[in-house]
Amino acid sequence: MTEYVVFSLSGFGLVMLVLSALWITCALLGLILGPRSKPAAPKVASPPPAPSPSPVAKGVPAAHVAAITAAVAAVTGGRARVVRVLAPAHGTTDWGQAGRHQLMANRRVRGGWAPIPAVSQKTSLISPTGGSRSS
Amino acid sequence: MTEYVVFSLSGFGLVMLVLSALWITCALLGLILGPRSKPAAPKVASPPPAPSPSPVAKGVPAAHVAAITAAVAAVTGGRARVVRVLAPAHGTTDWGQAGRHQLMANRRVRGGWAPIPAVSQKTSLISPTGGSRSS
Amino acid sequence: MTEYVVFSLSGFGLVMLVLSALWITCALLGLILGPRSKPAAPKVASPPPAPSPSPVAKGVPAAHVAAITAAVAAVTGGRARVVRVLAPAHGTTDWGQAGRHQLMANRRVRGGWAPIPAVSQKTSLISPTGGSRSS
Amino acid sequence: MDELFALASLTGFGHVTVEMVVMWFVIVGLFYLAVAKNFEPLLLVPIAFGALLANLPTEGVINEPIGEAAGGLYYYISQGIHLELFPPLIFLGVGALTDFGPVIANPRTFLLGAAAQFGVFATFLGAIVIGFSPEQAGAIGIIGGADGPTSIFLSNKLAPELLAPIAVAAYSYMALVPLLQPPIMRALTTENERKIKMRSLRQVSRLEKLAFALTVTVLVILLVPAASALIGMLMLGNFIRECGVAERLSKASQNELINVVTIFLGTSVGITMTGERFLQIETLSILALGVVAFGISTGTGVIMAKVMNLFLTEKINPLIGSAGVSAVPMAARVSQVEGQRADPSNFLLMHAMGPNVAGVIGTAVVAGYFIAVFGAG
Amino acid sequence: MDELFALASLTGFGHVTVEMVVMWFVIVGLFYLAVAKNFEPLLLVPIAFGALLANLPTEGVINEPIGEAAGGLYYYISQGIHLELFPPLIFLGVGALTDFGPVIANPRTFLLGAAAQFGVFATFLGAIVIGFSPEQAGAIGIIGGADGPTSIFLSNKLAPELLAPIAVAAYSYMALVPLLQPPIMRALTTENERKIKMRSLRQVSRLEKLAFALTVTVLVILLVPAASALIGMLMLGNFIRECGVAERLSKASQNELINVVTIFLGTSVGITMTGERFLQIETLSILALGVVAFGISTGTGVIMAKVMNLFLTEKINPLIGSAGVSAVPMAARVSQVEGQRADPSNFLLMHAMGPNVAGVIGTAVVAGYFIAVFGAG
Amino acid sequence: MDELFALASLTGFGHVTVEMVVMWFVIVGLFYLAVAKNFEPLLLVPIAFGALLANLPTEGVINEPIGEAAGGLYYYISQGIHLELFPPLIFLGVGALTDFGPVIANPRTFLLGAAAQFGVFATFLGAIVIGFSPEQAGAIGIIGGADGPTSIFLSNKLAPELLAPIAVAAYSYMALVPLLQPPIMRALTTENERKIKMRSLRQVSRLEKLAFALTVTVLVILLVPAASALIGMLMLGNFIRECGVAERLSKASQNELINVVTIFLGTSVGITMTGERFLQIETLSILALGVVAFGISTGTGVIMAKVMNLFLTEKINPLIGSAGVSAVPMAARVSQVEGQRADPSNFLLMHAMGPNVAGVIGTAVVAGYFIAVFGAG
Ligand code: NA
Ligand code: NA
Ligand code: NA
Repeated sequence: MTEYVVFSLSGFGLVMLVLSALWITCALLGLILGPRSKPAAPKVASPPPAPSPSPVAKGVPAAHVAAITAAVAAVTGGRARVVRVLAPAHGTTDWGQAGRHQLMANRRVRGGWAPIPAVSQKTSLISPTGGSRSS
Repeated sequence: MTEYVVFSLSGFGLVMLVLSALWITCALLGLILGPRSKPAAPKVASPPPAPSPSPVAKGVPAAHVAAITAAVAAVTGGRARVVRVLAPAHGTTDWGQAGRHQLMANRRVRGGWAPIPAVSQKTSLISPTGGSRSS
Repeated sequence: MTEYVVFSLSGFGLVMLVLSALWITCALLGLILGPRSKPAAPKVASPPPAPSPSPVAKGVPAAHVAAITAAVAAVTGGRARVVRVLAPAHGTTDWGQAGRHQLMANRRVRGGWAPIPAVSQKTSLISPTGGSRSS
Repeated sequence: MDELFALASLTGFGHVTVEMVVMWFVIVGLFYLAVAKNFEPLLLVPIAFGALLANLPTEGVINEPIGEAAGGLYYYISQGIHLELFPPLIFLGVGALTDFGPVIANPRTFLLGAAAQFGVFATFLGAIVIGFSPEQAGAIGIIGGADGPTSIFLSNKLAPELLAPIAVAAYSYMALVPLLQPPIMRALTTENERKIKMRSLRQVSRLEKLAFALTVTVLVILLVPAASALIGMLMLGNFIRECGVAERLSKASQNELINVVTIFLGTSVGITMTGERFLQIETLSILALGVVAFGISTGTGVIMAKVMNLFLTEKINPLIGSAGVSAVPMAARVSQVEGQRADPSNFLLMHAMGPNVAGVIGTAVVAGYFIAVFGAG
Repeated sequence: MDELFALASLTGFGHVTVEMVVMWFVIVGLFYLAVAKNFEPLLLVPIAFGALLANLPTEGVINEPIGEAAGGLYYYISQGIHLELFPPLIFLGVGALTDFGPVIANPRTFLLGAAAQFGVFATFLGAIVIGFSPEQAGAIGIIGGADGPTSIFLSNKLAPELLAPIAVAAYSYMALVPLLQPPIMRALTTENERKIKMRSLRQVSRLEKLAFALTVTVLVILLVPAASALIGMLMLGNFIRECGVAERLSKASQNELINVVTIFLGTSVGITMTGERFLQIETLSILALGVVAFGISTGTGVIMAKVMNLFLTEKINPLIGSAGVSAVPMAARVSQVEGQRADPSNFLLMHAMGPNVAGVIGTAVVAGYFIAVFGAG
Repeated sequence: MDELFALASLTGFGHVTVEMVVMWFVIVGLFYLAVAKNFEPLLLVPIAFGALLANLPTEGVINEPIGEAAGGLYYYISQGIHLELFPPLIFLGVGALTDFGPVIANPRTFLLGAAAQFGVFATFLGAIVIGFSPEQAGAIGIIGGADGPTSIFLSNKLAPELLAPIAVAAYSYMALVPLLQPPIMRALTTENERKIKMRSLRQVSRLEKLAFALTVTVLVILLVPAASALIGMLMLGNFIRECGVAERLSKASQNELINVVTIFLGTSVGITMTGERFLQIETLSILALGVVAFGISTGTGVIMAKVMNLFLTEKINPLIGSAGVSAVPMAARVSQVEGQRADPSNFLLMHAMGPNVAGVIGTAVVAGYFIAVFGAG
């Protein structure tokens, strides 16, 4: 029995060792490849994608706009523009949001060595009013 | 030769037996799990999905609206709303319709133990007129 | 060494022979199955799909309209109509266009023995103005 | 000059046989039916292309491995037929694509799906009379079930030498359903019978559909164990479809899996269509017997409906009996069209889907019966 | 009469055993958990259906090939388990679906993922005490890692006779995470600890993610070579995902490949669930040990976070420690829910994803350790 | 202490060799080319990752099966290369992705696709002179055809020991086409020649495209039977694409099938890139010969266009001749860019697609010739 205890402790030590090695390596990677300066003020966590109160996209989270825009862009080759997405401004639980964000993260298209660019809300707005765009 | 005739009749008997057994089992299943009361009046058959003469969706069958709505919902995570699908109110043969219904039946998303809920036509209307929506 | 030179020349001859055979066969196929009359005047090459200066679809190449229309048609079973696709009339390099055209060529749906029909621009227009459609 | 001669000997012209050239015309005919006439193109296009490869002096396509050298591509791919993998996998996709709701809502139509198997046995007897072996006769008869994967499965097991003509007959006749069935249906029914309206089907709950899938699996495997692979996979696909919590798997079954397997299945069938095998008087017999099988199955389906009407208060329109031969969903559409021809306000489509999907199960049961009796021997 | 008797002997009723009938109820229970309770349905539905086929008198589904005759469909498909192909292929898809950003942004959480493996070893010892062989004990312990493919991979290698109960336990308990973990988490933490807010994670560049994938591959393979297949495929999938220039391959890994393999993997696991094997006292022991493993792993993850807080200036909310058992992403969601229960303005989800994905690597390392020690012997 | 020593002996550090470490740098270079420079990433990413696994002390990834114990994952997956399954399957997808319209509309461009194979033979002779065996020389020469799957197919057949460097060279140089070709094209043409405008291509009907697919299949297999597998699958894919009645199968070929096979093909190629094999002077020779092959092929394509212009009334812009090396569609784009550099109103893209796709057929023919002569011996 003692041998199995020793074996188990060795094994657990190995796991701790391997994952500690990964911790250290990741920390080093972060120093070399990560953002130059550490974020100045330790901001307290806020809901991850934080749908900023944009004046026009009320009720339609930016990430959804991004998804729709991306879908349209995929079809039109980047030429057409989504001008309107209408949605009731109701709320959902964070559960659903988390799940969907995760799903969308899997779909995102990337380019270049830079970090994933946040989809600019300005280039792909979705105004709830019909005539505003042509003005 | 006689043996082959006997063999064939046995075989046909087996098929009749097996499928009769399925008939009986299905009937029992229907009694146990099916709708509580038998439909009151034996309604005469009408075209399966019966696009009811909704005031607004003229020319756009409800099932298509459902499909479009589902597609939009899949992208937007249920937040956005389809407000307009324009279609000429022409007719097609039932052939095409049947085929498409069948196809769509394969795509339908379900939830809960309940029967497939009919897509509410109210939440996803498609008006044939351009300006009516903003009013 | 000579044998390898002979071998190489034989091989190159074989390739020339096989592809010449294909040339001749294709030419014959073209005579039998191709368009009846040779194109009258030897037109000088112009950009392949030549987005004709349609009055309404400015900035939205016809092929993109076709793609969007096809996508909508696939969902709606051919009943709904795309009435508007808005796009800024900016230019891109021909590189991108070529790539996208190629991609879309892979997606095109065909019917009948006839050559691929050009998507009619009239049935699927995309006007850049909001109110014009209902007029 | 020697070089030229050596070059020429490398070409395949020396291996072209008369049979091959004849087959080229057969193949062009198949392509024509598939592409221009839209005869089950998803299967006939790969079959015909496979047949083209089988009737050219290819190297590295069909040959068996010798020692260390690899075999041809289709030596490996067609193991999916020899090892009986492709037909059950196709059935997995078919199950995920099929809604058994109509037969659950109106389970009496199971009898129609059963009756339409009579043609299989009649043709079996006919093939015996003509001189085919019992194994071959069974594989030929099953054409009358109008079920491609089942035909391929059974014929690979009982009479692999007839695989190609049986597959071609099965898929061609499935495409011919709109031509073959109506005359028989009209001959066996009266105007009044064709005008019978049936009350619309009740809704079927998800729970019922799931219970159905499990029940069919259990019952059929208990009664006809040799049908296990086909019925098991059919119902696995259907359960995945109907459970509503495995959408990913359902889509994979309905699309990627069935499409890729269809390409491989079709070309593997075609690759067996060599001239020596296909250009036989047997092939003509099989094609003839196949039509007979289809015809009888159509007829017995209709007759069974009429017989049932003798006992039922709520009458069945006998036009839906013919849909028991499966050929989903074409046979059901034929019922619909014929029904509307008699009375434009009559909608039989969903009713006909009942015997239609029941016929798939019926044919699998028959295949199991043949395998149980002849497969072991 | 003889005919009738012959017919009856063709049916499978004679081969139904008591064990089979008992298993039918077990299977209905599994279907209920999967479909009505949404317990990991993507795996449990195929497992339960495979178990159904295993507990019916099928022919041509499971049997081995005899001479020229082909084996059953699942004889061939389940080679994907025996030859250890399916779990690494699933890991390819998992890698393409996983964003390792959270653990890269906060690599301290690697320690939480490591600590949560303690339950594996504790359960290993428990299983030894109960009387399982060391190989079996290792395969049982790994249930505590909450990683389905890894459990299947290890158990096929060390204790194939226990594959079915281990897989069922692994997937069932993964689904039970929202019930099993919260009481333990609350018991081990104070109200104040649960209210700790963590600063939001920094952005991680693509280059970092790619370097991470390669680093993990190299380091883990160097340290634990026996984990190569799992970690290699996991990181191949992740590199394809993150490189941004192989979108086609990323989508294929995330969808077609993983979905089709999941169907085959699940049914192949189910097919081993015969009554004789499953209806053993051992199965109950395994289910019991599995719960213990889950519980201990949850606890040690939380405790490790508390220990780390003794040394760190920037405190960790110990609720994210429990996410180290993997069960991606459910365990992370449990952390989020428990965090909000203590303070509705606290968002722990992304922080908990760190130990969550670290736990996947941790469990693969443990599996490699067991294989290295017991796999050769 | 003993325990620690035992633990250390379980790690893989003891098996790291100098060659492995050198290869890590090579691999980082490949990843850089693939991801940052976008060099054929769909192939180079899997190849490089496979190479990484090959140059780590893995267990259970590459090893052969021993007795009952399963082999490593890639022992099984790479059978798809050894048994010559993957390249034809890739060609099935390539056929479904390729529009042969341009070469059908202007079949004279077949000659350009043929001429661009000259580099293959020139390089073959060069490799013989350097000291490679004829089999190896053929496999090296084919790099000049700029066709990845064909290169892999041929090299597996004639010189499997050179598979990795040949595949790497083939895919790297395909990506380098925009750098390698323009200087040669400009050196061999006059300003006036580069300004030649060609009249726009006529429309090609569906029937023509179908007849073309069948004709190419029949003619090429008759003339070069050893090219059957590649040409057969290429044209099967193309027929499925163009027939318009098998959209399901076309999409499956263009997406799921080719994507999944590409992952497996790439990693299987990479897995052969062990340090001992790759870090040879031969590899440098192959890389050098590959550039030469590309250059000569580019040149002979251009020259053939100039030769044809001596006889034709309707002149060909010689810039499209270089597109005969395939590398679809990059070489055609280079022609387009160079044409516009001479005259911005000149659009050569679709014209260059003619020799481009003809070059695919041409290279397959050359591969067949090599196989016919050396494959049997
Ligand atoms: Na049938
Ligand atoms: Na874990
Ligand atoms: Na080429």
